[in-house]
Amino acid sequence: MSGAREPILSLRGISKRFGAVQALTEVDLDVAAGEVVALVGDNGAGKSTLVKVICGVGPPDSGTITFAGREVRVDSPHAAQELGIATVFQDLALCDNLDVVNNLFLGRELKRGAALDEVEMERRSGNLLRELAARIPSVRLPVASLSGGQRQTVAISRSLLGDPKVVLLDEPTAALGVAQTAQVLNLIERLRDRGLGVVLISHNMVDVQAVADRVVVLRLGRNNGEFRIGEVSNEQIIAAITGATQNVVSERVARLREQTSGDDPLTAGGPEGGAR
Amino acid sequence: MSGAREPILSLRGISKRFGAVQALTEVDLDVAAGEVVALVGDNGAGKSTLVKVICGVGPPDSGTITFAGREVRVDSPHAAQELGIATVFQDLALCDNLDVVNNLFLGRELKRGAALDEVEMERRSGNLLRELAARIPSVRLPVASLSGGQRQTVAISRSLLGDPKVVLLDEPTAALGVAQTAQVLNLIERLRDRGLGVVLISHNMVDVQAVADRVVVLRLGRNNGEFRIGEVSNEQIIAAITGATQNVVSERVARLREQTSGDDPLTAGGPEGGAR
Amino acid sequence: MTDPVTDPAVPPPTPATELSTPKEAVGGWLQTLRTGDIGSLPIIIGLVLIVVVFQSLNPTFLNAFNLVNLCLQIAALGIMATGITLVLMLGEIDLSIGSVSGLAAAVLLVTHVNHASAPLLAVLIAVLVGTLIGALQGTIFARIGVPSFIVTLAGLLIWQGVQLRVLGEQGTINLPPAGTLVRWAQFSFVPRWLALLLATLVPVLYLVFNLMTRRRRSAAGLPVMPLWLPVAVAVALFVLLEVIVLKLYLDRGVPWTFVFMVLIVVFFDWLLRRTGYGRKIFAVGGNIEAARRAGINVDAIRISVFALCSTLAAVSGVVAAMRLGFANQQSGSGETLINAIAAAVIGGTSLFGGRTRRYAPLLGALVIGAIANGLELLSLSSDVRLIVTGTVLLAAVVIDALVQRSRTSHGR
Amino acid sequence: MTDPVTDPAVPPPTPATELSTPKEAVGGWLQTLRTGDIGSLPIIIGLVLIVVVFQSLNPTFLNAFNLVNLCLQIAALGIMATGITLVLMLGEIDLSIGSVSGLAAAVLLVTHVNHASAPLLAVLIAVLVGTLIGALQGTIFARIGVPSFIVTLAGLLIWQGVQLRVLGEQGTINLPPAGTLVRWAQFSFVPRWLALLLATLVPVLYLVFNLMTRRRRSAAGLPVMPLWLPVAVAVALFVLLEVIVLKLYLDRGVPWTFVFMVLIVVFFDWLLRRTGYGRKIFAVGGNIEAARRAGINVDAIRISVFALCSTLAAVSGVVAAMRLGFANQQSGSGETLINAIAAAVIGGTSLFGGRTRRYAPLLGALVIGAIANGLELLSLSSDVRLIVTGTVLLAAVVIDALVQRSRTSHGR
Amino acid sequence: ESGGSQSGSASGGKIALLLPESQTTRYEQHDRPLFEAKVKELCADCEVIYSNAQQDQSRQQQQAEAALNNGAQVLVLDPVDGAAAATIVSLAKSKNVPVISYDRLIQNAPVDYYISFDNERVGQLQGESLVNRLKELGKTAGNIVMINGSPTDNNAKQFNKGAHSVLDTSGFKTVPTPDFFTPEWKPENAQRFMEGQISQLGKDGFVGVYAANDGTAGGAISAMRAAGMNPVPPTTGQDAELAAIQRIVNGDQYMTVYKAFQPEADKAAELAVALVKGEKPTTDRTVNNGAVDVPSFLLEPQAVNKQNIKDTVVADKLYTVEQICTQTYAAACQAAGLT
Ligand SMILES: Nc1ncnc2c1ncn2[C@@H]1O[C@H](COP(=O)(O)OP(=O)(O)OP(=O)(O)O)[C@@H](O)[C@H]1O
Ligand SMILES: Nc1ncnc2c1ncn2[C@@H]1O[C@H](COP(=O)(O)OP(=O)(O)OP(=O)(O)O)[C@@H](O)[C@H]1O
Ligand SMILES: [Mg+2]
Ligand SMILES: [Mg+2]
Repeated sequence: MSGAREPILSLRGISKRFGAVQALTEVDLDVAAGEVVALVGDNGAGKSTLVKVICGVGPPDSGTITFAGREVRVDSPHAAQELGIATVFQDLALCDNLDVVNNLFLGRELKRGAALDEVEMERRSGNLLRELAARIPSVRLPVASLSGGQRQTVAISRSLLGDPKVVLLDEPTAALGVAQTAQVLNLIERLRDRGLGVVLISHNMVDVQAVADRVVVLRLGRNNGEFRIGEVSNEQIIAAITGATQNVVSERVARLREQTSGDDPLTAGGPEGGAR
Repeated sequence: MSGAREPILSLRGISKRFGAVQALTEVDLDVAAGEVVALVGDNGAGKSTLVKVICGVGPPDSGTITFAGREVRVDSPHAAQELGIATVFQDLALCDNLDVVNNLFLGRELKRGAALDEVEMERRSGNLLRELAARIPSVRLPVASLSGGQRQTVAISRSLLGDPKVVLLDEPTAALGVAQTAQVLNLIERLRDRGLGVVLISHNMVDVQAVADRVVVLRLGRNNGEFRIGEVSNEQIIAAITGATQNVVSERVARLREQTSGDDPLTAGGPEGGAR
Repeated sequence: MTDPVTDPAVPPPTPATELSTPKEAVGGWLQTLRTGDIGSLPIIIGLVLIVVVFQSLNPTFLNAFNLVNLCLQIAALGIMATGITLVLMLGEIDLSIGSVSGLAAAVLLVTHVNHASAPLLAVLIAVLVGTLIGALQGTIFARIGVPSFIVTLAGLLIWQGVQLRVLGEQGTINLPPAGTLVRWAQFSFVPRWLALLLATLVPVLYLVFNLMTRRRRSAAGLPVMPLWLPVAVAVALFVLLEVIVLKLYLDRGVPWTFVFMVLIVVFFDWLLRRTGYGRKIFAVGGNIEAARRAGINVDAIRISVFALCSTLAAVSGVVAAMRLGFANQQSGSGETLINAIAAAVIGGTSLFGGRTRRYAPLLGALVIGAIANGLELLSLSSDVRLIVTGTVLLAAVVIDALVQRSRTSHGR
Repeated sequence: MTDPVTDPAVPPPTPATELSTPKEAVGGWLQTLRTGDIGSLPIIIGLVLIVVVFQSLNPTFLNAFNLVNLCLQIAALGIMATGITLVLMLGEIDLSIGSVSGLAAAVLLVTHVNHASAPLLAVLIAVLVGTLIGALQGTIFARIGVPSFIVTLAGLLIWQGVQLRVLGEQGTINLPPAGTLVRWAQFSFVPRWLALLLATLVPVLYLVFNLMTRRRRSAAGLPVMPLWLPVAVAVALFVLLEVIVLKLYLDRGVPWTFVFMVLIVVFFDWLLRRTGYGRKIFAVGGNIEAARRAGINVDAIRISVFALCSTLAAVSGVVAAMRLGFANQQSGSGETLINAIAAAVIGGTSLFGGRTRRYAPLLGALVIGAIANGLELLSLSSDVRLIVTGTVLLAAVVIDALVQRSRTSHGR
Repeated sequence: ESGGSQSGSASGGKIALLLPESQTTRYEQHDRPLFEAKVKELCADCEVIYSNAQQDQSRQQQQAEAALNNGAQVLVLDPVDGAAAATIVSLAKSKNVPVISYDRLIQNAPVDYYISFDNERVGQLQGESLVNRLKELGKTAGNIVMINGSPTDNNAKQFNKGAHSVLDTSGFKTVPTPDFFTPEWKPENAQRFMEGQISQLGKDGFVGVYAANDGTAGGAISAMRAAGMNPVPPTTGQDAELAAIQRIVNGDQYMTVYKAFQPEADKAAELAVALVKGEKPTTDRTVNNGAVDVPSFLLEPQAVNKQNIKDTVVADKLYTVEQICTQTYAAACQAAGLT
C-alpha cells in the first residue's frame, strides 16, 4: 500500500533524555498519507515519549521532524495542531472540571457572535459520540464522573474534531469495551481511507494485525525492526519487542498448551477468539 | 472448580446511584476462595463502581456484603484492608509526588525504630517489581515520570503487599506490554493456587478465557448472565455484554472475513494469534 | 452456570435515546441542580440568616438608609473580588491587589488634584497603572516561573512603597468635595423610574433569552428544561428586584457605583462562562497540562488574567477613593486584600482553581458587607466585635459546607 | 520491511541489572541531584547573594554583633514557618497562626505575670491553648468540610478578639525584666566549648549515619552513592559551622533560642521525611484520593497537622514575647502571618501541597530575616524601604525559578 | 426618610462616639468608659453608640453611616485620618448632625467643636524632656536614635514634626537620615531597628532614644538591654501605658507623655450632651482647620517621669500604686518613693 509513497510525517534521529533516563535514542519513523503505522514496544520503550515529541508536548533533544516535505519545528502543542497533527494521549489529558462538550471542543470552541455556541457544540458532541458507540449518560456531565472507557471515548472523539492530517493514537482502545474497540478499529480504517496518516500504539497484537499496514518496533528507546503486516507473524513481532525469541509469552503459551494438551486456550471459543 | 464452595465474598442486591445516573441496580456477585471471577461488561456498565463498593471507596446505597460468612460494613478503604481486600483501581490512584518505593508501601510502611526502613522497603520493591517483569529505570523515581505501563505495574505490585484474601483487579493489564501481561496472568493463577479469591475486570476476552473460572456479565448496571469458562464461547459472552447477538463486533468480523475471503485476519499469524 | 438472560427491563442500547430522552433530560437537569449549580443557594440561605439575625438584633438594619449605605459600602469590595476570582480560577493568588488599589487611588488623586487632570483622564491613568502592574506581575509569574505568591507578595510591598512615594509629603490628598468624582461616587443615584424599569427589564430579558435558547435547543433535538423553570425564576427575580428597588427608594435609591459593580460582576460572569476566553480560564485552572495540550496559550491566559485582576483592583481603589473623598497612605492596606479573597471564596470560588459559582464575588461581598455593616449597628467593643465577626463568617459558610458534604456522600 | 535487528549495544533486559548497575546508580543519584534534591541550592545561592550585597552596602552587616542579632531575630519566624510548612504540605492554608501566636503571648503573660504561675507552667498553658485551637480548627475543616481558608480566617479574627480580651485593660504586659523567661530568650547563649563541640559533632554524626546506611544498602544489594559525596558534604558542613560559630563567639555567641528553632526545624524535617506519619502527610498532600484508598485516615492527618501548626504558632508567639520582653495587642498581628508563609514558600514549599525542600523553614526564615536585618542598616525612607524589600525578595527567588525552569525544559 | 429622625426625642438622645483604633489601650480602656460614664451622669436616658475603626478610615466612614442610621444626634469623631474625615462631616451635615472633632483635628471641614491635645505639642514635649534629661546627664551633643510611628499614620508625622522642632535646634543629631518610621507601630519592628542601630553606631554611639510611643519604646529598650546596655540611655514614649510606667519606675524608660483622658472625655461628653439638648456652648479659643475657625478646647499633655508618676497618673486614678508596683517592681517603687 505505502512504502514507496512520499511520507507525510517523517522523523529522523530523534533522541530524548529525562535526567538519567535515555528515553529515545536516534529513532526514525515514517508515516505516509493513507497509511496506518503501528508503533509497538515493551512498557517504557519510549512510545509515548515519541508521540509527545511529534505533537509538541515534549520537544526532542535532537533530531528532525519533516511534515509534508518540509522540515518543521514542533515546539508546542499549538504548533502541532496548526500542522494538522491530532493526538489521543495515553493519559487522556481532559479537564475534570469541564463537561464532555467543553472537553471535546476545548481550544476550538464554536462561536456565535462573541459568545460560545453551546447548542451547536452540544448537538455535534452527541453525534460524534454516537458514532463511536459511546455510552455516556449525558454530554453535560463533568468528565470527572465518567468511567474509564467513557473518558477514553471522549478523548478519541476530541482528536477527530479539528480535521487533522495525521492522527496519533496512544493506546486508544486500552479501556474500551468490545463494541467500542470494534468501532474505533472501524474508525481507523475510515481515517486511512480518507487519506490520513495514522500512528497507532497498542499492546494488542490482534488489533495491530487487524488494522495496521506496517509495524514499527521500539525497544529500550531505539528502533528495533520494522515489518509489513501480512509478512510477519505475531511471534516475530513479540520477539522484536521483548528482544528474545524465548520469552515469558512463548513460555506461557507452551506451558498452557502442555497442560491442556493441544487445546490451545488462547484461541478457545471459536474463530472469534481473537476479538477482544 | 468452585461453584459449590462457600463464597468468601458475596454481594446481594447492591444498588448505587450518582445523581441522575443509576450506576448499579440490585447486583449480586459471589467469589470463592481459590476462584478467579471475571467481571465483564460494556463501558459504563458499572464494573468499577462495583469494585469501589466492595473496597469501601464508594459505599453502596443499598445491598449487603458478606465476607467469609459474616455480613460486614465496608465504609472505608481502611475497613476493606482490614478484611483483607486488596484492589488495583482502574485510575491507579498513585501519589505522583512520591517515588515508586513510597507508593508501593504507602499506608503500610516498614519501620525501623521510629523511622522508616527505607533500605528494606527499597530492597523488597526491587524484588516485587522484578517478579512482574517491570521495566522501571529506578525505584527512586517519582511515579509521575513513569510510563503508563510502569505505573500500572506499580499499582499491581502494591495490591500484593498486604497479604490479602481477595484481590480485585480493575483492568490490570490495559496498559501492559505483552510480556508484562503474561506475567500478570501467571500471577493471577498463582494467587488462585494460593487460595485467594480474585475478581478480574477486563475487556480482553482472550485474557478472560485464559485465567477465569467464571464470567459474570454486567449490563447497564444489572446482572446480565453468568457463565462457566469452558462452557461458553466468546461470541456468547459478547452477546451478553452488548445485549444483542447481532452487534458491531460480529459485523466487523463478518465484514473482514468477506473482504479477505476466508483468511481470518483476526487470527492471522499462526496459533499465537490470540496472544496480545 | 446459567445461560445468559437478557433482562427485558433494560432499555435498548441505542445511544441516541440514552442521550436525549426527555425524561432523562429532566433528570439530568435536576441532577445538575442537585450537584453543580445548586451552587449559590446555600450561601444565599446563609445571607438570609445573617440578615434575619442582624435585623432582630437591631431593627435599623433593614432601614432604607442603611441598605443604601450597604450598597455603597460593598461596591469597591465587589469589584476587587471579581478580579481576584479570576486569579483564583487559575489556582493562583494575587496578594498585591490591596496595594495596587491603594496605588491607583494615590495616582488618581495626584493626577487629578495636584496635576489638575480632567477627572476621566485621571481615572483612566490610575486604572492603566493597575493594568500595567498586573501584566508585569503576570509575566514574571508565567514566563520566569516565580510562584505567584512570591511575585505578588513582592508586589504588595513594592506598590505600597510606590504609593507612599506618589503621595509624598502630603500623605493625604482630598478630592474636591463638590467635584465630579465625589459627586458620582457619593451622591449619584439611579433615577427611580429607571431603576424600576431595569428591575422589570432584567427578568424579562432573562426569560426572553432563555426561551430563545430553548427554541434553538429543541430545533437541534437537544433536551430542554421544563418550561415552568425559567418562568418561575423570572417571576421570583422580578418580585425580589422590585421589592429591593422600592425599598431603596424610600431613601436615596440605588447608587450608580453599586450598579457599576453589579455590571462588572455580571460581565465577568458572562466572560467566564459564555466566551472562549473564559472557557480557557476554566481549562487552565482545571488541568493546566490538558489545556496546554489542547493548544491553549497558557502563558497568555495567565498574563491576561493577572492584568485583569490588577485592573479591577485599580478600579476598586479608584471607586473606594471617590467614595471616601480622599486617598492616603493607608488606602488599600489592612484587610482590603483578605476581604476580597474571602468574598470570592465565600461566594463559592475554589482556591484550588477551576471552580467558581455564579456571581460569586457579588454574593461574597454581600455576606462580608452585611456582617460588617450589621456589626457596626451593634456598638460592640473591639474584642467582642472580632469574635462575633469571625463566628458569623464561619456560620455563614458552614451551611454551604454541610450541603456540599451531604452531596459528596451521595456520590459527587 | 526488514528483519528485526537486535541492537548489540542494548543491554540485556534482565531487570535486575536495570535496577542496580553501579553506573546507573551514580547516574540516578546525579539525576536526583539535578532534579529533585538539588533543591535547596538555588535558594542558598540567593541567600549568599543577599549577604554579599548587604555586606558591600554596609560592612557592619557581617559583624558578629549583627549576626547574633539575626539569629535572635529569626527564631520565632522559623518556628512559625515550620508549622505552616506542614499545613502547606497538605495543600491547605492556616491564616490564624499570627493571631494564635499573639493569643499565646497574651496567655503566657497573663498567667505568668498576673496570675503568678511558674514560668514553665505558663509556657505550657500558652502552648496548649495553641494546640487546642489547632485541633478545633482542623476538626471543623476536616469533618464539616469548611475550606481551611475560611475556618482559619474566622480564627484570625476570633483569636485576635480573644487576645484583646485576655490582655484586658492593661493592653501591654511586661515580663519581669530579670526573670527566667526574658533571661532565657535574650541572654542565654550556648557556652563556646559546647557550640564548638556541636559544630564538630553534627558533621561527624552526619557522616556516621551516612556510612551506616551505605553499609546496609550494599548489604541489601542496593545502589549506593559514591563515597566521596558524604565525606565532601561533611567536610563542607564542618568548615561552615566552625566559621559561623567562631564568628558568633566574637560577640555573645549562639543564642539558645536559635538552637531551639533549628532543633524544631530539623525535628520536623525528620518527621516529614523519615517517619510513617510524615510520609502520610506527603501522600495526603500529593493525592488525597490515593491516600484515602491506601487506607490512610485522612481526617486524622489533617486534624493533627492543623494542631501541630497552631502549636508551633503558639510556641513562636511565646518565643517572640520572651524576646520582646512584653506582649501587647499587636503581638502576632500584621506581617507575622505573611512572613511565615513567605518563609515556607521561599524555602521551597509548594502552595499546591505535597512538596517541600529540606529545611525550607530555616532557609526561608534566613532569607526574610537577612533582608529585614540588612535593610535596617541602610537608613532608607519608608517608601524606598518597601520597594527595596519587595525587589530583593523577588530577586532571591528568581534564581530558584530560573534553575527550575531550565530543569523543566530538560524534562522534569 | 431615614431612620435618623425617627428616634430623635430631646431627652433620650443618641450620641455616637467614633474612635480610631484599639491597638493602643487608651481608646477602649479609657476614653470609651470615661465618656460613657460622664454621659450617663449628665443625661440618664441618653444612649452612646460606640464604634472603633481599627485604623481603617473607610471603616470609620461606614461606622459614621451606621451611627447616623441608628439615629445619632451628635457625632463625637476621633478620625483615623484628620485630613480625610471631611466626607463624614459632610454626610453628618446633610443630616443636620453636629460633629465634635475629638482628640484629632478634622481638617478642611465645617466641624462644630474641637477638643484635643495637640499632636505636634506631644512631639515637642517628648523632645524637650529628652533634651533636658540629656543635659542633666551632662551631655550636650551626640546622636539621638529616632523611632517614629507608622509610615502610614498621619499622626505619626505630626509627632515627628513636633519632635524635630525641638531636637533640630538642640545641638543633638537625630539618626538615621531619612527618618525611620516603624511599620504598623509594631514593637517587634522597633526592636529590630534598634538592634540595627546598635550594630551600626555601637553601644556608645548614641546618647538617647526618641521613641514615638510606649510600644516602640518597649521594643527599643529590649534591644538595648539584650545588647548588654544597662542602664539604657534615656528613652521617650507616649500613652502612659501601665507597662511603660513600670519601665519608668524600673529606670528603663525615661518618660512617657500622659494625655489626661479624663478631662478630655468629660469635656467631650458635656459638649455632646449640651448639643443633644440643643444648647450651643461657647469656647475661648479657636483653631483654624483650613475651612473654618473651629471653637476649641485644647488640653495640655503632660510629661511623666519617675519623679511625677504619683502626681499625674496615680493622682488621676489612671493606675493605683498596687497596679504599678507588682512584686517585680516593688523594690524599684520603694526607691522611687511610690508606696
Ligand atoms: N517526564 C518524565 N520524566 C522522567 N522520565 C520519564 C518521563 N516520561 C517518561 N519517562 C521515562 O521514559 C521512558 C519511556 O517512557 P514512555 O512513556 O515513552 O514509555 P511507553 O513506551 O509509552 O510505555 P507504556 O507502554 O508503558 O506506555 C520510561 O522509562 C519512563 O520512565
Ligand atoms: N462519581 C461519579 N459521579 C457520577 N457518575 C458516575 C460516577 N462514577 C461513575 N459514574 C457513572 O456510573 C456509570 C458506571 O461507571 P463505571 O465506572 O462503574 O463503569 P465501568 O463499568 O467501570 O466502565 P469502563 O469499562 O469504561 O471502566 C457510568 O455511566 C458513569 O458515568
Ligand atoms: Mg505509553
Ligand atoms: Mg471501569
